[in-house]
Amino acid sequence: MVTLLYFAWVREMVGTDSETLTLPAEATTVAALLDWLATRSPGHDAALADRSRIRVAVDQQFAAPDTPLHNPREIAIFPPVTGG
Amino acid sequence: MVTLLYFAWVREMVGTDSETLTLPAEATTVAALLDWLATRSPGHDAALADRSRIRVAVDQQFAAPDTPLHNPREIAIFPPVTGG
Amino acid sequence: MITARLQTEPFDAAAEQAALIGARTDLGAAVSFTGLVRADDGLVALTLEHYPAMTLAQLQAIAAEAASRWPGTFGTIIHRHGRMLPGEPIVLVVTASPHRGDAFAAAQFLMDWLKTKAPFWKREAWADGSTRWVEAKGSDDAAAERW
Amino acid sequence: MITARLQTEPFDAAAEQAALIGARTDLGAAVSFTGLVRADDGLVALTLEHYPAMTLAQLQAIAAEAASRWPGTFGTIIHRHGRMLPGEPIVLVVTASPHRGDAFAAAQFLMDWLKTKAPFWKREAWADGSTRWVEAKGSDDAAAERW
Repeated sequence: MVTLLYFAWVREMVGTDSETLTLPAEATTVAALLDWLATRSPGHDAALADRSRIRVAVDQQFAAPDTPLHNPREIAIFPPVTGG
Repeated sequence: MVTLLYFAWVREMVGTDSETLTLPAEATTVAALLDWLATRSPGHDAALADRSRIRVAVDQQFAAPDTPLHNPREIAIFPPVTGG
Repeated sequence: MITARLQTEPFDAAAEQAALIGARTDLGAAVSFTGLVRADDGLVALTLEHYPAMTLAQLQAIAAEAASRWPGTFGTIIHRHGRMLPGEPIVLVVTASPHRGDAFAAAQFLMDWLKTKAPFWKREAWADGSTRWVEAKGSDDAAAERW
Repeated sequence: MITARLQTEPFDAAAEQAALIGARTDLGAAVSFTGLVRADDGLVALTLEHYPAMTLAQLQAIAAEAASRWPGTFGTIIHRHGRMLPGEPIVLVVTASPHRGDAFAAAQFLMDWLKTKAPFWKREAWADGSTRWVEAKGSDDAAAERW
């Protein structure tokens, strides 16, 4: 089981701030996970439509699209950060 | 008549913070003025010995060695500045 | 040593700088940066969302990176989250160092990295009742990558 | 608008920053630089001599140059002269701007130019009773020339 967290407009478009689920076998990388997630609902699909505006942290470390997923516990999906 | 002002260790080596005098005809530039001043006393000579450590302001504007002197009223001679 | 804090309430930049310097007399330069909520035409509030499990650790990692690049430089980072009004402070970076070059560089580095590597998101609320998520700026990426 | 002052007494950096910002809410970034007397091994005091007829005008000229390079940036320069003890502040530069890049750049420019173009000279007094005029640093010339 992995906990997915959504922040900012990704959270608003997906319609929830978190969900806990079992990853399918094909979710071997961050990019593959996003491909699969986009099929889960129209909200997920819309939120993830423009991958250039999506950032991901795996177990609280920023991850690139080709980062492999090895039994992650927490994956956060969000827009580019705008603090400071 | 021109007022010469000395600051920091130039002042200490010359032995006075100011003097008022008439420039000789040959003091046509800052460099020529310094050459002439160095002949006025052993203190002047010692203070002006290393020209790379001397800075000059003519009428309160920084001046280069080749800056011509046109009836200046006030010439200040001092080491490179160390404020801030 | 560069420390980081996360809080909702405003901060006192002068008190933070005084605490950072303490009784030390080997510091010749102190730099303080304060980021403020700008009242761009009709902005009524800014809300900063963040990623609680990650934010402080990420600020501390940025602080540790600065401390390793500028040894002998001390610093404090304070980042607020929650709702803020125009004119209020959002973020504080204070650095102190024997020399001014290091104090300035460390403060700019901390701000540049924080802007692109700390998980905060700003939502603007406007006078007409609308809200808008602030878009990340390419200039911030460029600023972070120069270090 | 960037203003300059010359004084013997210490300053209150926080009050100066607050006064600079005032009621403005279009400023997103404030940078404050404080130069401090470092207590290098056995230093007991620093005395800053200056050129009264020229100093303030020169600080104002440096301020005007910064204002023309960073329009929309506000600033305050305060430089002390006279005798100061270790840990005391010597110089303050505060800038405020809509964006952080301008606030940082203007503050660094002001300090770099002030270091090489304002007629101050520092004399150190040491615990053994000796005094020494501080030597100008080539690194300061290089810093001033990069702008």
